[in-house]
Amino acid sequence: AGGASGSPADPADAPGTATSPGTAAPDTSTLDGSVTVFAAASLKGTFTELATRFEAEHPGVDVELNFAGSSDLVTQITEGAPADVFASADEKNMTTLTDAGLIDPAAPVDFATNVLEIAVPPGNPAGITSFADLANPAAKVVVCAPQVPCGAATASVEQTTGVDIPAVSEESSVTDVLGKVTSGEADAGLVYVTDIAAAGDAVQGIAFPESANAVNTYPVAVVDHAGRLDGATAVARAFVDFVAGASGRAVLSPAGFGAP
Amino acid sequence: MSLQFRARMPDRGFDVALDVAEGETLAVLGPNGAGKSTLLALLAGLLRPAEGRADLDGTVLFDVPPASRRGTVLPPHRRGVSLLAQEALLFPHLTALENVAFGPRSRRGGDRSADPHTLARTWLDEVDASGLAGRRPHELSGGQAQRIAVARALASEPRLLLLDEPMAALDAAVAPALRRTLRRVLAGRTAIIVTHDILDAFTLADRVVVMDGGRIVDSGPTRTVLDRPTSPFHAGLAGLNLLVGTVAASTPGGGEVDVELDVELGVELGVEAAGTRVRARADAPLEPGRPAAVAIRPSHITVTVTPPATDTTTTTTAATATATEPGHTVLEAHVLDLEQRGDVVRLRTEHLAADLTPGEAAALDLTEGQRVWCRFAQADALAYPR
Amino acid sequence: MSLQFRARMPDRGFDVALDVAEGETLAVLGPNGAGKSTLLALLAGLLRPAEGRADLDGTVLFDVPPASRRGTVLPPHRRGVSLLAQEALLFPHLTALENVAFGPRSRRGGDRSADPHTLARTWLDEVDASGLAGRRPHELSGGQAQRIAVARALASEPRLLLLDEPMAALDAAVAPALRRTLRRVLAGRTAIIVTHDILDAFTLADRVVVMDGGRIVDSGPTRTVLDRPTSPFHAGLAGLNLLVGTVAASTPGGGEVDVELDVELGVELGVEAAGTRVRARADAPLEPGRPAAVAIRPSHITVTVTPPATDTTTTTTAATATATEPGHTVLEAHVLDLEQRGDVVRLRTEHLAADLTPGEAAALDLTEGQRVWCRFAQADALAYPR
Amino acid sequence: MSYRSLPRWLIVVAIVGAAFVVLPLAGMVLRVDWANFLPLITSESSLDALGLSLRTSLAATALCIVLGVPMALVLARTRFWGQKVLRSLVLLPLVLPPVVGGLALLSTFGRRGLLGQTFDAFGIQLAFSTTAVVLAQTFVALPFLVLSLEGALRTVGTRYEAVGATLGASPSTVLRRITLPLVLPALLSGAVLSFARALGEFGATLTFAGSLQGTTRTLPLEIYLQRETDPDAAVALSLVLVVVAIVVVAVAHQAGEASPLRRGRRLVPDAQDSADIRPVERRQS
Amino acid sequence: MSYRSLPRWLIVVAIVGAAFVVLPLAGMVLRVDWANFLPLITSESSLDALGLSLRTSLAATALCIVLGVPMALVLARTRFWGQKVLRSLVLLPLVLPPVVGGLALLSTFGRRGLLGQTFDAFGIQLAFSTTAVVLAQTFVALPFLVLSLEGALRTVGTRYEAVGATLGASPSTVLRRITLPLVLPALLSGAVLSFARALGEFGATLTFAGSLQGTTRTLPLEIYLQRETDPDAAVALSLVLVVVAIVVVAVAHQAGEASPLRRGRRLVPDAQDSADIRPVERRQS
Ligand SMILES: Nc1ncnc2c1ncn2[C@@H]1O[C@H](COP(=O)(O)OP(=O)(O)OP(=O)(O)O)[C@@H](O)[C@H]1O
Ligand SMILES: Nc1ncnc2c1ncn2[C@@H]1O[C@H](COP(=O)(O)OP(=O)(O)OP(=O)(O)O)[C@@H](O)[C@H]1O
Ligand SMILES: [Mg+2]
Ligand SMILES: [Mg+2]
Repeated sequence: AGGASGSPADPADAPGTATSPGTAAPDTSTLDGSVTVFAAASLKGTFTELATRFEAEHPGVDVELNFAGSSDLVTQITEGAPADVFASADEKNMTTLTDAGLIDPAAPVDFATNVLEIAVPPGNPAGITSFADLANPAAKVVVCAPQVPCGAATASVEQTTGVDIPAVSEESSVTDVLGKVTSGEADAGLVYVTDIAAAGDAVQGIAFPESANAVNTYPVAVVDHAGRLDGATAVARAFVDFVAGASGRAVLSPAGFGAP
Repeated sequence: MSLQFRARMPDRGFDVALDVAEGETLAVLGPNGAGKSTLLALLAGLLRPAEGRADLDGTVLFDVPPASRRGTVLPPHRRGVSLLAQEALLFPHLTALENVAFGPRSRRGGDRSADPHTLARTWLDEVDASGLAGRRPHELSGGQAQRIAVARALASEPRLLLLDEPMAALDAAVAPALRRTLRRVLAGRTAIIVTHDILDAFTLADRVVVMDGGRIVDSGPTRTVLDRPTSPFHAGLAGLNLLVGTVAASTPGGGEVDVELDVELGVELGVEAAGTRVRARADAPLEPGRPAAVAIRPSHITVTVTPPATDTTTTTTAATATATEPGHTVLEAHVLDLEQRGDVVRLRTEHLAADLTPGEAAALDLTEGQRVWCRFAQADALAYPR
Repeated sequence: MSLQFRARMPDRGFDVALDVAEGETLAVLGPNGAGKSTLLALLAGLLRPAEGRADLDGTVLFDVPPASRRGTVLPPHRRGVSLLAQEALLFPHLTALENVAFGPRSRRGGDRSADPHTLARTWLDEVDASGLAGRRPHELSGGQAQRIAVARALASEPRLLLLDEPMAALDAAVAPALRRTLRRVLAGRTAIIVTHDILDAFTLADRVVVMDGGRIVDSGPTRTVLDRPTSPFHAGLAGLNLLVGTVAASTPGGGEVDVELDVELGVELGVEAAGTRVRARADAPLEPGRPAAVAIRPSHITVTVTPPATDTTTTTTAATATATEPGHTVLEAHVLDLEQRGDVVRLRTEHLAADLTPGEAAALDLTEGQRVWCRFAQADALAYPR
Repeated sequence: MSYRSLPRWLIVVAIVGAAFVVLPLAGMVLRVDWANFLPLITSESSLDALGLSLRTSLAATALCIVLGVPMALVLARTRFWGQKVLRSLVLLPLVLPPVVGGLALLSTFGRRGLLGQTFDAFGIQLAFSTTAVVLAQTFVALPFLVLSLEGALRTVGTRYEAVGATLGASPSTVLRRITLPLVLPALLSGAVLSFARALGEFGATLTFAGSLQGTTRTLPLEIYLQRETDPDAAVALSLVLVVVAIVVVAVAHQAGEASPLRRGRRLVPDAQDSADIRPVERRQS
Repeated sequence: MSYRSLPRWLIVVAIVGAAFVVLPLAGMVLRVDWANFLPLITSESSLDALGLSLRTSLAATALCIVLGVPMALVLARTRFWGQKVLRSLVLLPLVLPPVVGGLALLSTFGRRGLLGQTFDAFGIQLAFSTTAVVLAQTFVALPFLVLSLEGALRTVGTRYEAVGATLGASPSTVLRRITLPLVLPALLSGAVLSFARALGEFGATLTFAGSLQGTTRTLPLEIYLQRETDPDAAVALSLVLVVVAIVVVAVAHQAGEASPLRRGRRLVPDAQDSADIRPVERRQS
């Protein structure tokens, strides 16, 4: 019964998954149905991996993933998007949903942290070595706009260090900052450690100690949905626990995420 | 009475009442802007009258009371009235056959017994266009297209067929063939044909209506209206010179007549023809003192730039219409202008129009306002009562 | 010699060599597709010849050697050649005055002494259109627009003026005024006028060239080519019936001639006119045995459906051309078709074409193939050598 | 007779302009890592996205036709008060930033929107479903269809329709058998442009429909997401979209040129008519 | 003579279609918090963004005209190998997802792009400059201008140009005094559409030019950013954009209707010509 309610947006595959209760599964094999996870765009790599692992552990479960900027996701959930789990890239967007009554204020669990790192194109043409170097007006530095989480983090580091970055652009997402650096347009950009890890050879990361002043925390929570059946909620809870637990750590750490 | 029509459209100055009998073909003549196309559009249902009523074989086409926004106006497709315009307007995406089959195929419910394509073939045959069945409109000449359009209009089996200058857009060389076709298919059919072409009226119509300024100014059997015109407008339509006056003398039993002209002609040029006599032929006896008209073909008038000096009688000054040669009349006149029409040149004077060959016209080397002498044989002038 | 032209365009079958003298106006006649517009386009620079050379007052317009992609071809704006087409093509965004001033304003460098607008006003005056200076093209009638176009073409002071059927798109009623204007402005100007209108050729041109199939088939002074046609094509252009044959007998010093026809006419209908004699008028003596032509105006031919029975002589069967009345010739013939032309009806037979009034045509009630008798006065038939 | 002479400098500028458009596309092609191209574009998520894009774009095109044809007809064939304003409004999605379009759609069809509550009451939830993708695409693509078609309808005029009516065809028959066949090329080219625009739709879809693999994540969204991890892969995927779009635009232009009305009237001389012409005759102007 | 009869059901569908476009806009208007509307749209960042948007869109429109007019002329007036392909390519930005457009621009004009290095050598740096915004907007807006103008040029034909040449006007003079005035309405309406499209440009700007208040953050980017913190404020700002776009589209349509060639040929009867007509005369067909 829970399966049918899991994803009204894509009901076709739900009945199919309900028919096969796990044969050789451990005690959690009672779980079946599907769960729709709304996750911040920066979690794309890790959550895709986590979903695969979760599905492997629970053969009756189907995980649907929806990635976008955290605030996009908030808008979508407020407008009635069928989210079961929301993983935000910051606490602010999570608060928006708890304030809106869509998530139990006690529910959010922090499952990862992230810190800023300087991203430079391969070869580091502007010779950036420290956070203070970003103040050099000759270097083209791109940051996030203060309205978005990474921008807020940048601003707080700037404030605590007193370094004023003459940014050539204040992007509205980390992706756009990273895009400017990987394409070589910018000499440096402030992004998350995890973004640099995901970008591979396209950029070089330069860690700086001041980043500790603005640790970004990733909360995850089950979305309350009026009329949603307990079966779905159970799967959602299991997924949240999975992410926040040891399995989550095993995937998140290699990607650069810190422990909460 | 098949069609009874009466409608007003004050914004176009249109006010016409008109009846057409079952099987009768009516020709509508008149100058540009006379309201001829308006009449057809009202009948076809493409225009809504401000006021009026029309009834076709018992079906009310429209019935609009004065100053009312209500009233019945039957939509075009329920009228059984087909309209054939100057341009063939064949549907470009259909073959000739499919064009003709359009009407039968579109007919709502009713008689579906006959296969539209079979019917279409019959009509194509009827207009001598069976060989064109598979052609697309862009592969047809103007005359061919118009013939298909005739077949298409007829295939919809209209109770009333409207033709708006069907030959006006055709080359002179192909018009005769279409006229023959129309003559055949219009026989015994209720139809209204608008035309500028007097030959159409003569060959196709039983009755003629002349419109001007949105009103009917004359009507009657074709012959009466056009063969012996009594007004300059009709004379113009019939392509004749018209002189009007009073019978002065007449040979008993017809034959020769002298008519004293009673109109002042060419006043602007200081030439006066009133009071002048012309001698003409008459088919029937004309009583002296009665009004008469004299018609002369422009091509029967000979023009010279010098007075016919070889004649024994001299011409009088000013308005002169004297028999200079035995059986000939000469009128002095002044050139208004010259105009090429087909392969003749029409010379217009204040009295008479004459048709010359281009060579003659060039030989005369005429200039505007020049004095000329127009001569015609009394055998070529026909007098009749008016 | 002002213009020397020779060009070939094999893809259009065009191959023409042509000279026009300083101040001469040349008329180009010919059927559709003869290459008349091609000739003008080559001269104006809108087409590139495959081969040829043209020289205007010492300027080489083009010089393209055979089978070469090189060669000089002067662009249109450097040629000093103005082209006036059927449609006026006035620039719709400019007033009449600005249209006329366009040429003077666009002239490169050189003579800027005269103010373009002053010049334009002069030319508008010249074509009697000063009152239209401020109008936009859409506020002008066809005739007015064409008159402005003439002024515009002349204001650019072309060394050669080309006119491509300048009156073809005009209503018959307004053509004469433009013809008068053209006659005035073309006097003494080097110009080429393409026309279907024989009157244009007569009134405007000094010399005529007849084209057919991309080649010049005849040329000469206007009168020689058109006044006394010796080929059916020229007769057609001049609007005359043409009978050709051999002089059989002639009165001394001109006057009357008998011509024995030597062409077989109307073979398809089984009527043969060859060997038949017609009697005609001659202006000059014609030597018996020499080839001659007889021209008769279609409007001089009277048509009857019964043999002229009142005559004392009976008509022979088949090809019959006998003097039935004193001074009249009757030819038996068969109706090919009828056609309305302006306000006359042209009846065509296998021998002769006759012009009737619509009333006469309707009265005769002719059908295709019907036997008729064509009569003409010998005074109306002109014989001359060919 | 033809005159085709352009100033030289103009051709140079035109080449610069063409380069401005063509070079970026060439630049993209050069950046593609061809070795990984095939695996990338045949990965499950890419194929899912491409399939979804094609399906939703087709559905959106169909919806554009269903809604757009009547709209174009009403705009071209009737006169009513406020027609000009309505036409401006209909064209608005053409110039609206897509994100704003998505917000507008949410404010109507979203759960808290004008109609959303009504729909909700009936248990219909549009937002974040494949239907939402189709709606978003239809919203941005509709003006292309209406624009092309209205122009063509005005050009064709009402004369053929009037003839059809006098031959006994009802308005619906006239529409089906005359009007639509006459404007078919414009309808096709409008539909193809709509399809192309729907295929490229991104902002409104993201805002209004979300980005759920297989359900709402169309190819442009996949490309956007791909940029997060692998910008070069994004470029490669873009190339797929570009190729589809080029094909589609080329087809649209082809269809536009085949219009029966553009062909003009060729007068094929015919024995039956021209046999009438005799030597004495000449053309009458 | 006119025939204008549409089936009833069709009008109903048209109304549904119109509602589909108009309701979302109405929904937006209803969501606006009018109390805060004025302070919001007059905030420094909003005014900066609006000002920048207007300035860059105007510049982009100018660039579109400079590049687009020659391109349209070459496409309409010449024939060359590959013309059809080129036309498809020129229209491509019309259907390209804007982000892809931005990527394409980066790959050409970016620092490491095809031409970027050359530019760099001359000390020209496009990235993060207002110029980059203008380039991005021009890229997406150019097809609108080329499309409108090419169609108009083909419709006008070359006959007036040929007349101008035979009157002694050089190709440049013909272009300036005949061709351009004749297609002026189409040029205007194309320019206005381009302007509107440039005004709404978002994706390519974001990807290619960045987002810095007063330099590269145009109104659509501001709206996008505003959404992060206050979606309702974003809707209010969108409304400003919508109003500008409506005005602009209405103007474009007005300009298109005023075309001198669409007006057709009215024949004003004139005394000078009609005085020739005498009673014996009648019209010759
Ligand atoms: N669409 C229209 N709207 C308003 N008035 C019109 C319209 N069409 C024609 N008229 C006017 O109606 C009158 C009659 O025009 P109509 O077209 O019926 O004349 P017509 O006799 O057919 O002339 P023609 O011989 O030129 O075809 C004219 O005064 C004309 O100006
Ligand atoms: N644009 C063209 N391309 C190729 N051939 C053409 C073109 N225009 C005309 N022709 C051909 O060139 C020949 C001459 O045509 P042209 O237009 O010069 O004739 P014309 O004498 O002016 O005829 P008309 O009296 O109809 O104007 C014809 O065979 C025609 O088919
Ligand atoms: Mg009319
Ligand atoms: Mg020609």
